[in-house]
Amino acid sequence: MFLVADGVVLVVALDRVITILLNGLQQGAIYVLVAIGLSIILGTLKFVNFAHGALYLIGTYAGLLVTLQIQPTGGRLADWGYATLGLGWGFLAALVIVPVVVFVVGLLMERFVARPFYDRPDTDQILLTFGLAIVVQEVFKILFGGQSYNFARPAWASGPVHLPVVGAFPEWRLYVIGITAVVVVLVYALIEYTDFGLVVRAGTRDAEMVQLLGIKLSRPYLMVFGVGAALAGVAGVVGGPLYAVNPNIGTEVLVPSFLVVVIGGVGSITGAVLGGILIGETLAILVAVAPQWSQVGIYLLAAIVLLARPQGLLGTEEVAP
Amino acid sequence: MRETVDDDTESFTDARAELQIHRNSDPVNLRLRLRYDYAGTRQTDSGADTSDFDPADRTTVSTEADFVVNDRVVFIGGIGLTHADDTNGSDCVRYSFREVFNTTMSAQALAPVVTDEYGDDLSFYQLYADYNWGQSQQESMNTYFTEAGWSQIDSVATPLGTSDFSSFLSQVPRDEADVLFLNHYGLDGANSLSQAIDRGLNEDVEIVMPLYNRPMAQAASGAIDGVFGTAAWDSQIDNEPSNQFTQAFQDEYDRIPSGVAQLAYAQTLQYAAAVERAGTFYPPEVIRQLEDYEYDNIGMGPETMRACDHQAHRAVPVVRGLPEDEQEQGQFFEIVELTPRDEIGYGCDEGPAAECDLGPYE
Amino acid sequence: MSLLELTDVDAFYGESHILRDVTMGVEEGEVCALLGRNGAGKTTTLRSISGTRPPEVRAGRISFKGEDVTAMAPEDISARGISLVPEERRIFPNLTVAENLHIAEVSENRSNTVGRSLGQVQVEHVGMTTEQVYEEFPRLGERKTQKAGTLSGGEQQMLAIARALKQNTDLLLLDEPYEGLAPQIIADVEDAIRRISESGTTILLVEQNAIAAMDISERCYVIDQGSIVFEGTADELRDDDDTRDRYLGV
Amino acid sequence: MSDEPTETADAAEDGGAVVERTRRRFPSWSRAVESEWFVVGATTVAVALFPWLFARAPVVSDLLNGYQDLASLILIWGIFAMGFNLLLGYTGLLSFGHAAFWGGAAYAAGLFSTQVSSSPLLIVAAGTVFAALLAWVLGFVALRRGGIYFAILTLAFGQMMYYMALSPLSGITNGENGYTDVEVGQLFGSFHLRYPVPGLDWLLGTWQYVFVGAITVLCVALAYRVLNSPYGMVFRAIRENEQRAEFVGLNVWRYKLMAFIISGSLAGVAGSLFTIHGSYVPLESLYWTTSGEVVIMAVLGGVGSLFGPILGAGLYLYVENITSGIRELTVPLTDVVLLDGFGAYWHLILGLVFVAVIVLFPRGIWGLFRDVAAGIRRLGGGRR
Repeated sequence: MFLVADGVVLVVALDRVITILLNGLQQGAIYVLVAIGLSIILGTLKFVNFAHGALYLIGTYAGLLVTLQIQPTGGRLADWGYATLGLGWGFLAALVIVPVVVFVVGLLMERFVARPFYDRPDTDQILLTFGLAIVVQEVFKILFGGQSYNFARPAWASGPVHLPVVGAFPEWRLYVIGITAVVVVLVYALIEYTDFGLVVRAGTRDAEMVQLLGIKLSRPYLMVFGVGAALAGVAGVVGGPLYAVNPNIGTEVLVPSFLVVVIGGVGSITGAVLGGILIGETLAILVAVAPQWSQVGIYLLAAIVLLARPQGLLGTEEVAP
Repeated sequence: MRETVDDDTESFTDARAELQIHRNSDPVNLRLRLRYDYAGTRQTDSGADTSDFDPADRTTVSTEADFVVNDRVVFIGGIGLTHADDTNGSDCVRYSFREVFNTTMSAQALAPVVTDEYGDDLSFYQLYADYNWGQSQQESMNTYFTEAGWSQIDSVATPLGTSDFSSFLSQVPRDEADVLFLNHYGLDGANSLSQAIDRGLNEDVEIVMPLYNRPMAQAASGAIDGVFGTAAWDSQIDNEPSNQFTQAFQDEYDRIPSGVAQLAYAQTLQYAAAVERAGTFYPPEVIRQLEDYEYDNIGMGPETMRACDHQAHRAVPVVRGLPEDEQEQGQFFEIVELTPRDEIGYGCDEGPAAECDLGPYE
Repeated sequence: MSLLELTDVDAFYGESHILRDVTMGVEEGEVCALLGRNGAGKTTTLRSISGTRPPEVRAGRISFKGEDVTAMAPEDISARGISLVPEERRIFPNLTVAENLHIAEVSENRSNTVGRSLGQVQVEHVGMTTEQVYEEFPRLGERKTQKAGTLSGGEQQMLAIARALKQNTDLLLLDEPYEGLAPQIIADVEDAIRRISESGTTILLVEQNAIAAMDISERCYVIDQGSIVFEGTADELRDDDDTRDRYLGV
Repeated sequence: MSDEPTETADAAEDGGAVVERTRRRFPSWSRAVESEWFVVGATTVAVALFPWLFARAPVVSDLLNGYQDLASLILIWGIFAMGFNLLLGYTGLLSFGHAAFWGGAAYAAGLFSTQVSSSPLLIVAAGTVFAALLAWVLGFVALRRGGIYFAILTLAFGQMMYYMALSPLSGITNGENGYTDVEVGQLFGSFHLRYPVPGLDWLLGTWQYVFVGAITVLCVALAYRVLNSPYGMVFRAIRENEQRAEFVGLNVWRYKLMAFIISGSLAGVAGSLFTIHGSYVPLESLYWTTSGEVVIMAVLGGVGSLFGPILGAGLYLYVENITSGIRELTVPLTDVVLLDGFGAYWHLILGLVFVAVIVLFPRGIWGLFRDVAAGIRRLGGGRR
């Protein structure tokens, strides 16, 4: 294998390449989960949700509290006497419960935040959800403190697994890739093969025409928002154990996820998957080749794609708001 | 005392001097202020409750030196949370004092304990955060462990802003290296250590975190089990001032103080005491009172705030992470050794101090 | 009682007053044409009837089968049996032909997660089945797995009409169905409209192409600057040179 | 909304009607109030009185608990917010990357101060020129898209600059420590910025405040003139209805680019002053949260008005620096504690107020004041 960096040809062992690609895939996976929701909400509802990262944040903390028991030392909860908090039901429970919880949060958000703003200019939507994101982040900071919590990986998936060629690889990261793949396939099937998905896809293109066909859009819109939110919740649960958990993770995941959406194309699930993998791999490869440029690289990638193909790689011009 | 202050409008254009601590974890909440309201002479009003302050990750304030020079505000000891050598070496300034130990001292304290534990003639591999402190720390580790007979395989920089270290960790030659030094601080350290364990690196190599702090330990949780490092202060240090502070803090805030909380309070008192000795807030006088001052009241044993480089020479606690089930609120380490100050440090003409030129008093 | 009645309808786009006192009716079973120049208010009339916003109907009343539908949402009006084949067809290019047709059934599929009960509305007759559509428009049957965006203009028009017919349509609103089509395709579309009419569906046809419209319709209205300026049979309009000349340019 | 059919509305005529209406709304007295001299004069007086009222006046300053340094900082951020608002408030373009101009200028100013000249005026000039050029380049690229894409493109460029300064360019920028080698010389070679103004220090404080204040007044005058020039009319026309502006033959893109450059330049003025003020350039000045902060300030104060954003900047910094220091919220004049640890809530409170402003008062607090003032005037008129 050859990689070219700064004009120098490097000979890289196969196992290194595969490890890098796996790392990229795993990092991209979280962005994919967050970006799909962001993308279908933006594509279908034409609603710009800067608070989507807050849903990830809610998902992670909810996952933490369902899975483990924590000692919230820094925040108000501790002052109010909650020395220990959490259900400690384990990870699988979280994987089931959290998406439902965040789904409900998404429904409430659609009803009380998004819906009154559908007719407002998108700058107003950005401002509103940006403000909301700050509020949610601060509420978590006040309740749980600004410090980081450890979201332990489930015992059955912590530590390394020994793969052929690659060698030791963190087992949890394989689960992240696997769970993401399953969820993406489920969402894809929901959108491609159900009447709900049909209405969503049609509504993405021409909402008025869908209504003229006798279909009331408020309920599918509600569902889209709920599903998008639930996906952010799933991302929060599976992504939580990867990094230390603190109130800033929501905004940290939001910005790259927006890049994924615009790279892949608004409203396109396959676009979000492609965009997420591209960003993840770009990060992983640059880290291996030119680490200083890794963060600059993803923004550069997004800017180039946006300028060369404004509707995104798999997006269509008409959908772009 | 009020008069002296008013005469000094040149350095204090207002009734408050602001000391700023920059934290990277949260650029919006950039500033934490410790206000010295000198209408009430020694009242220390911590603008934002310092006890709540957890320097969540890389807390570097080598920049404070420049505030200091321009604002003519005395920056004292612990306010400089950075442990980098340069701060009291080539970047030292008359107006800044540092209580915390630097990377040279933490490497000096670690080397005997760690080599004693893991054996002689081992080879080590380093990852370090690519900024002032990280560079300084990895240099010090290399110097003192090489001196102790170990050999370095490689030392790799990780750029700031990295939260996923998997690509770097996958490059660690687990068959060749015996020990891995993770020169990451705070949240970065929590992430890199957890990810290293998750990758199973601890099956093949011993991991050392040269510098611990509490938020890092809290976020890394079980991952710190058995991992050696140094810490600025810990409530388990058993001496009169430490116990007194721990008790007072617990009475007020109902929790065990972190190293940073201790530092903030101890340094505020140091400053206040220096002002009292000087009888003025006029910085050059306060500075003269602080220089070469001997004290033994902040819980780290006898200390000297050296005049030649404004670096406190003091003991360094070497700690080892506790397993998760033994960790309690505020207790994450066992203290392996409190390396006394005469076993570490350097003369005014050696090491970082040799590069220090403090500049004028006024 | 006419099937569809507009009484003194005034419609606005923002501050712009578009329709002024429009009164017209469509009788059950007929093909009625609404003619006028570009910008005369034809499409605004159809949008007002179908309930899409804008325009905003600020005065007057629109009733269908005797029921006031003026303030209703488009999906509710559609559920009552009015289907629109809009200008420029507006088929869903990202869906296949079969999906474009299927979506017209979704609203009636009550077990569907997104479907809803039609409530008080009586569904008197169901729309065409997909098989009937393919029988009627064999070209669509041949292309049913193709994305609708890849169809030709004429095929897209057929698809738009077929989609409307799959609803329980009592009144079909056709907005400029001939626009942009080649002459022989226009004949095909005309043919289709005749057959639909013969099957008992009432049609309101909006056209700029007065000659073609007069061929197919029984009664005509002419609209100009938002007001109805002529009402009569197609023959009467054919004889009224003055009106044709002033308002239609033919 | 832009759904109005072109067939009915003649754009040129409509534009004329707006002017007509505006003229009629202001009688001659109001027109005098709105005149440039009045605005500049009033701004000068306000800027001159501000630090005294805020930090030294009896009673008022005790209530406000303000201090001199914060007064300069408020003006600096006020310029930034005002510049930002020229874009959002007058052309409707929401940039989430204005940190690039603020921080970019701050770094340029800092580097200039060590490499070329430490004269405060030249430092500001250098930072501003850099920001203007940067705005020209970024605007050229980002303005190809509108709405959400514009917001994300500007965000992406801003972040790109942040990470450039953090890592690849750390040799120049000093990476995460921020740029520390700033050297600020004396104003016109004779006034040390840290020194009090002889005889007027009770009013103005230091030369630095005079410097910042004078530039603030200049920026207000500039912004006022731009907004009341044909350019300003076009900006507003673009905000109201871009298609219509295009329809009457305006090169909308070029006007947008001009607005972007003016906006970026003002952000550059502010960023350079920030460097002088702190003698330091924090890396965070390029981070996207800085862009977010200026968005909050402008919206809070009131987009679409000249002074709203300055008010917003003041409010934001006040809450951030003063309110955040309050440990206990008490019932006024008593010791009854309503909320312990009140200061920790400052960011949440700002967030909530921000959301409330967007939902309830899209014209911001300044707009609210004006509405209230108009209401009172109307009441007064009614009684007469």
